[in-house]
Amino acid sequence: MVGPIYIIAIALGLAFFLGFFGKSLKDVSAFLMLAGLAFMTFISGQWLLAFFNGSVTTQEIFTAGFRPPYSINLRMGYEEAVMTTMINVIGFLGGVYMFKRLKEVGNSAMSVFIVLIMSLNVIVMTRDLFNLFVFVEIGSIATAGMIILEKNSKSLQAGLKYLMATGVISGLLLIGIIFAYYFAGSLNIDGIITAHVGVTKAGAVAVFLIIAVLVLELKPFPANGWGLDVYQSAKPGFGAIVSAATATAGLYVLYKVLPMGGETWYPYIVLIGLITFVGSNLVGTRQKDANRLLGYSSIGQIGLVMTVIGLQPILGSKFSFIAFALLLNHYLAKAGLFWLSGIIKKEKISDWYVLRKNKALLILFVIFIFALIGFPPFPSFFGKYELIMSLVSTENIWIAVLILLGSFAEGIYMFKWLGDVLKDEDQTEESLNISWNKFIPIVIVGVSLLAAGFYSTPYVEGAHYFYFIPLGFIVFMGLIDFLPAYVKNTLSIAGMTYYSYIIYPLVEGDLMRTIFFVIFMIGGILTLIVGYNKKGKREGFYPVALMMYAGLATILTSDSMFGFFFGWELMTAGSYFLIIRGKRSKPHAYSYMLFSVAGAYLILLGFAFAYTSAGTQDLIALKDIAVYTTLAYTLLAVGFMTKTASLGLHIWLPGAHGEAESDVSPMVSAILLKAGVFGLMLLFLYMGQQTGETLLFVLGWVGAFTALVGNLAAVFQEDAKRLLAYSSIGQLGYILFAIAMMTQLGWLAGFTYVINHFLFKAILFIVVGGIVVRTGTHNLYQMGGLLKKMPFSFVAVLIGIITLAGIPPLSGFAGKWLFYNAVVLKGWYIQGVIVFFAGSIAFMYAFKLIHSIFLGQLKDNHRNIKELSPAILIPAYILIGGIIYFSAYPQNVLEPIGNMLSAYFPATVDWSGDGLATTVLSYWNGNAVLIIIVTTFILVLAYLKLITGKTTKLEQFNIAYSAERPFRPETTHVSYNMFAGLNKAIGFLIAPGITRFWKNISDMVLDLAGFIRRLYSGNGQVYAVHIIIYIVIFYFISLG
Amino acid sequence: MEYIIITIGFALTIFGLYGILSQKNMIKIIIGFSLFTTGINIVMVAIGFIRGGTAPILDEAGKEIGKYVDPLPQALVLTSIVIGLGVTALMLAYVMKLYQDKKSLNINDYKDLKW
Amino acid sequence: MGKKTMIALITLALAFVIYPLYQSYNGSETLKDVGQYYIDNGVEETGAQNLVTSVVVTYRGLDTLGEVTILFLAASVISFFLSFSKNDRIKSRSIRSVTEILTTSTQVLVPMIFMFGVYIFVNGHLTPGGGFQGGAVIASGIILMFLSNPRFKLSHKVIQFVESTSGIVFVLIGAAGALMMDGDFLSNKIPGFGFGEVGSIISAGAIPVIYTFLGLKVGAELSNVLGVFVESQSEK
Amino acid sequence: MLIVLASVLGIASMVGAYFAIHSKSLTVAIIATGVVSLISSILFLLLAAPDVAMTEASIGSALTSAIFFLTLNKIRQTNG
Repeated sequence: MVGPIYIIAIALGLAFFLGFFGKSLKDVSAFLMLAGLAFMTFISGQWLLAFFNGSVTTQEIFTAGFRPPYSINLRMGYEEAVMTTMINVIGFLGGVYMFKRLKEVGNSAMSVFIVLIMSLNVIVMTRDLFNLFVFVEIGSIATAGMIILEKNSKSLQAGLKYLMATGVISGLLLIGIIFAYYFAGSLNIDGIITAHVGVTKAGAVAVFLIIAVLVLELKPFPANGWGLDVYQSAKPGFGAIVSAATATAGLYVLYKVLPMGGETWYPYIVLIGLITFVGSNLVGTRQKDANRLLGYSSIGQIGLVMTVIGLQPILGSKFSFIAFALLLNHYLAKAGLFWLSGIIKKEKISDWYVLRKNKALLILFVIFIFALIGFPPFPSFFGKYELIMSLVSTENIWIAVLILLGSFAEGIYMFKWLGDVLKDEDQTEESLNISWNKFIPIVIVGVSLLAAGFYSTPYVEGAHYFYFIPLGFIVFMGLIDFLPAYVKNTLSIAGMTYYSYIIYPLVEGDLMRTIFFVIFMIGGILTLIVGYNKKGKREGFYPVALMMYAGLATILTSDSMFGFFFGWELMTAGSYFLIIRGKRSKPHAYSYMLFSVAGAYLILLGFAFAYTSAGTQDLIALKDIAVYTTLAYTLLAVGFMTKTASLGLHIWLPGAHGEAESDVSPMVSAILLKAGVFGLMLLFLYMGQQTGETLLFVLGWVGAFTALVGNLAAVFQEDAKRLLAYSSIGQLGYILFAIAMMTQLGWLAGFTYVINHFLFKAILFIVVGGIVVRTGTHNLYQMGGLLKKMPFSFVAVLIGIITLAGIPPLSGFAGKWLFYNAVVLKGWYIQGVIVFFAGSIAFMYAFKLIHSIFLGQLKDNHRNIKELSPAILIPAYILIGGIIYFSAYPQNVLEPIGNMLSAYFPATVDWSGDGLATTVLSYWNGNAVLIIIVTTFILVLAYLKLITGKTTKLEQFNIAYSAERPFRPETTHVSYNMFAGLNKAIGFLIAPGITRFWKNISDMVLDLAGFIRRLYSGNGQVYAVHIIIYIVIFYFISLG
Repeated sequence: MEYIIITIGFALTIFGLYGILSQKNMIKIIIGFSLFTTGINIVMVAIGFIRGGTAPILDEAGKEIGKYVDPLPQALVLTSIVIGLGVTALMLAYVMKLYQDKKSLNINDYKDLKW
Repeated sequence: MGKKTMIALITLALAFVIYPLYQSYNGSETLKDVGQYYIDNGVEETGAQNLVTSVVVTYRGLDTLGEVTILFLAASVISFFLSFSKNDRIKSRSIRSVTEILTTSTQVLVPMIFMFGVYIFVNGHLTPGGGFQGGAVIASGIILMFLSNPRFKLSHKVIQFVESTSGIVFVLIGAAGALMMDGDFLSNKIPGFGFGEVGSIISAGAIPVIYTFLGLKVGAELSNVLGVFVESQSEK
Repeated sequence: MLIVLASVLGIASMVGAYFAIHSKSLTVAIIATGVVSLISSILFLLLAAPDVAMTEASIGSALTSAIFFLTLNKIRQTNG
């Protein structure tokens, strides 16, 4: 084993040695630099490996051969091995990345770089305070030097500000150190810890100065303007080093010296970390410059790790995993993003769309963003999950809430950025110039992130490697993305079928899960069939679609809160990418994501409370929660309602579903929304009995109003797909209302609605989506008369809207029948009336839909239109088969459900007759109704056919007034503003008040961010003043 | 005596800090840093002082007195002085280069990076 | 309230924060453990009678290595500025008239100054002074040469060579300790360097050697920094 | 005796520091800084720290002032 001391010897020897080399030998010296960095990595890596195997114990390195405190000692333990390896790896990769630039500037630049990395190693290893000071200074000077690798005035200014700030800071550090020596008689950190200098006032001040300075080195918000300038103006290649390596060392030092002050200091570190995490991310929301934004994000993430360090006494045995997961995640993701920035070479984040020129880099970018926000399967997901669980279960609820707030703020700008990258108008032809030395480090950190996520699994209760199986398949699909669409479609269907087969045993015994299994998996396969309609390669579609289904499958099969949440986030990520594929989807996908992230955090909090009360991660534990019942229930309910788009939380849905691709709309509408319903049902079923009636009552009202507003908005839509989207909101309102009644009948109605909505919304979106593509317009008034051109589509839509409107004989009526029985039995009359009214409105848009598309006059440009392709019609007709079966034999489905429900609710429906359902109020026979109605219908049709000869056939004609075309031709179309009267009467109900509400909130946040960031005046001296003020305030809070 | 000297040290430190924070001329700011570090160095040496002690050189003259001051803070201050020179030189180089850019020594003129 | 008043108040607030430190200082009659240890064992363990030197070079040798590195870094970074724009580096500096006296006296003085510098670091383990002070003295000799002879140009190659060599020797001596003395980096008990008789020039193990190279290195680095500052004096 | 000397030096260094910060002329300010540094090296001698005193005098006072002046000189040239 090579001793860690050789890290210093090699680096310094090499740095001095490079001085011998003239300009002609730059290649040799650059090679030597890389070799040196590689050797340093090797040294720390072999120690890490040895510690990992347990073959060595912590080593103390005594310099000069004397014991501490008489001489300086370094320590190489497991933690130090991890940290130095991290630093050296990023140093080596950074060296590779900046290879050309360093060579250009010359040997001295290489020396400075290698010395910087070495100094960070020593900072981690040293146990001597003054030695720490010396190497911190080395780090500062080297950093100030590396800033000006970017040769412009801005970087010079940043360099000076940085030197000023660190100058003030290190002066104060020196005062702290010398007085620590004065009181403890030692410069050794361990010696000072055992001396307990903090017991006297003056000793406490000395320790305070040291801790405050080390905190300031980590650039806490808001005394960090100088740090931000460094991030913004330095070469991105170097920004990665500052963000990843320097921060790692700084955090470790803080962790190392904190025990000097004793337990009392930890809460203050938590406070500082939280302020930094929330504040920095908040201000970041206003940032347009990519590197500065990364700076804000870096500081935020460092603040988060700082918080965790402060939480060490609270987190106990989980501390190491959480801190390391979050640190590693930041380290890899931020280095990757900075390096990407060096390739993109665009200042504005809105100009990053050039990233789309290179698929691999685009995917890496996405990985980094999702890792930073904490999505699965990245380490931060595991870390944050454990963190929130531990915080809530130790009653540190506000810390958990603030951490989630900060994460959300980070999401605001990260997803904005992601949206810009994925969708922004491509304005240039320029291609990306990528050299291998820049590309490979980014790939390495990206892959490491995935691997790190995978290896986080055993550290979290409830996590299984099983969850990674579909992810592996997704990666495979991503690798074969160059194949034509139909091949990938077939593979996807095969993969999904096989996976469904694997997981079926897991859901088999549970009827509710089985129903959702059918919706998610069978429905998923059916909607995938529609994909055969698409030509070309359809790049990027299959991995994300499968990601959504993988998430849904995980939700279904998991029996732990962790698994559920894992699946939930996976599904959210997949659906986000699906939605953003639509042409005009950017803003809608953005708001979908923000609502989803917020919802997910509520769910996480809810689970955390449940976990606190139940003491286990098992989902089933929700059933008997003693404390926090209402709180957990409410959080979970609201969280799930973001996905079901309940009133107030619905504003993302119309755009997201309406603008999505033609086969994505059915996926997200018919299937994805049911994930929220599944969550709600699970919640209500497990916890509904324990919580008070009031909450259910409120939820019932929310459901009723959601139904009303959704349906009403649908009526006034001119856009066919938006109409269907609003209709989904309304339908999900019914479902919420039905299950909130918490009676057997209500739940039966709810299940019926779930099944129906899945069936008919899938049909409608599949077919209408196909028609929208065929006609080339979303607008209903630009369609018409397609009946003869597309008869099969017409029948499909007809059956769809019959079910939707709840008209006999189809199963929609069954839902209604159960529903009204349930309402009457429950006694929720007023709400019932509202829902009833909403139901009648549904007739109106159903009529508008089918009338505008299929009836009336055929448009000139549609004369040669063809029927939809079989790839669309076959799945639609399979679903129609489902409707017919469910309409004819509802008891086959509903009776088992009723039986299952009777375990939870008193039975109110009797299934004794053959196909006859009886309640105390009335009875209903699905088969009979179907047979009677169909017979009648056929009779009427036959009669009409008989009298057809007597009708007059009219020729088509154009609309013209006095030989003029109307100014806006669409205004004369019957379906344009079809229900103007209704709009006049009750249209105010759907005035965009809720949209305005959310917009006001977001404006307020942005204004606040804009106000706070005025602190960063750009003046280096002001930043120095900030530092002093920060220290003074910190002093008064902690010791004053 | 050492009380007076440590007072001078603290006073210089605070005075230097005031200079750093209040002066607009960048050269003056660096002068402030110079005073700041000088003050800290004085404090450090004063910490190691022992009443009646002599320099920690154990030659014949020193052995006669037999009471020495602490060599450790002195060693630290040596390091600190040299570091101070390095930082000062670096800052001045920055200022020189910035001056070529904008022909101003006023720190308020260098606010291109903000928010 | 003016801006300056506010800054004065903020500075005073900081003074208030560190006031307890000042207040707690009550002189010392006795040494700290560590200081006492150096007094008691320093001469025996390192062979140097100047204990500041033994602390600087041996006990806290790693700090000193870091300190040299800082000077090295400062010199390197400042030399970046020269590569900033090539035109900056003007071949000749402004030629001012230099008095005869200065020129002549420099010719006499500079070698003496250099000798003095060398004397200081060679005797670092015996008398006050050492590598840093000696190096600084040498650098001041260089300044004098710049002042007296406007055409004087520092040979960067020589400076680089001296700096690199002495730096590497320092590191190698340190590493030699680590290799031979059971992992004790920067130990001064390296075979071949006897402790000799305390008080004589050839004593204290590797300390005089280290201090000599340290002095050379510091002298070279400081000269380098000065050289960059002087050479960037351009006529515009 | 030493107390009187220390006090006088203290007052002198305060005056020097005042000039260093408040003087209109940069030249005066730099010289004042050098003076403060020299005074501090005398204080180091008083504190029985000859090594530090030598270092402060040669590096803190002489070399630092030299670099300040070189910078000032350069700035004046750039100006002219």
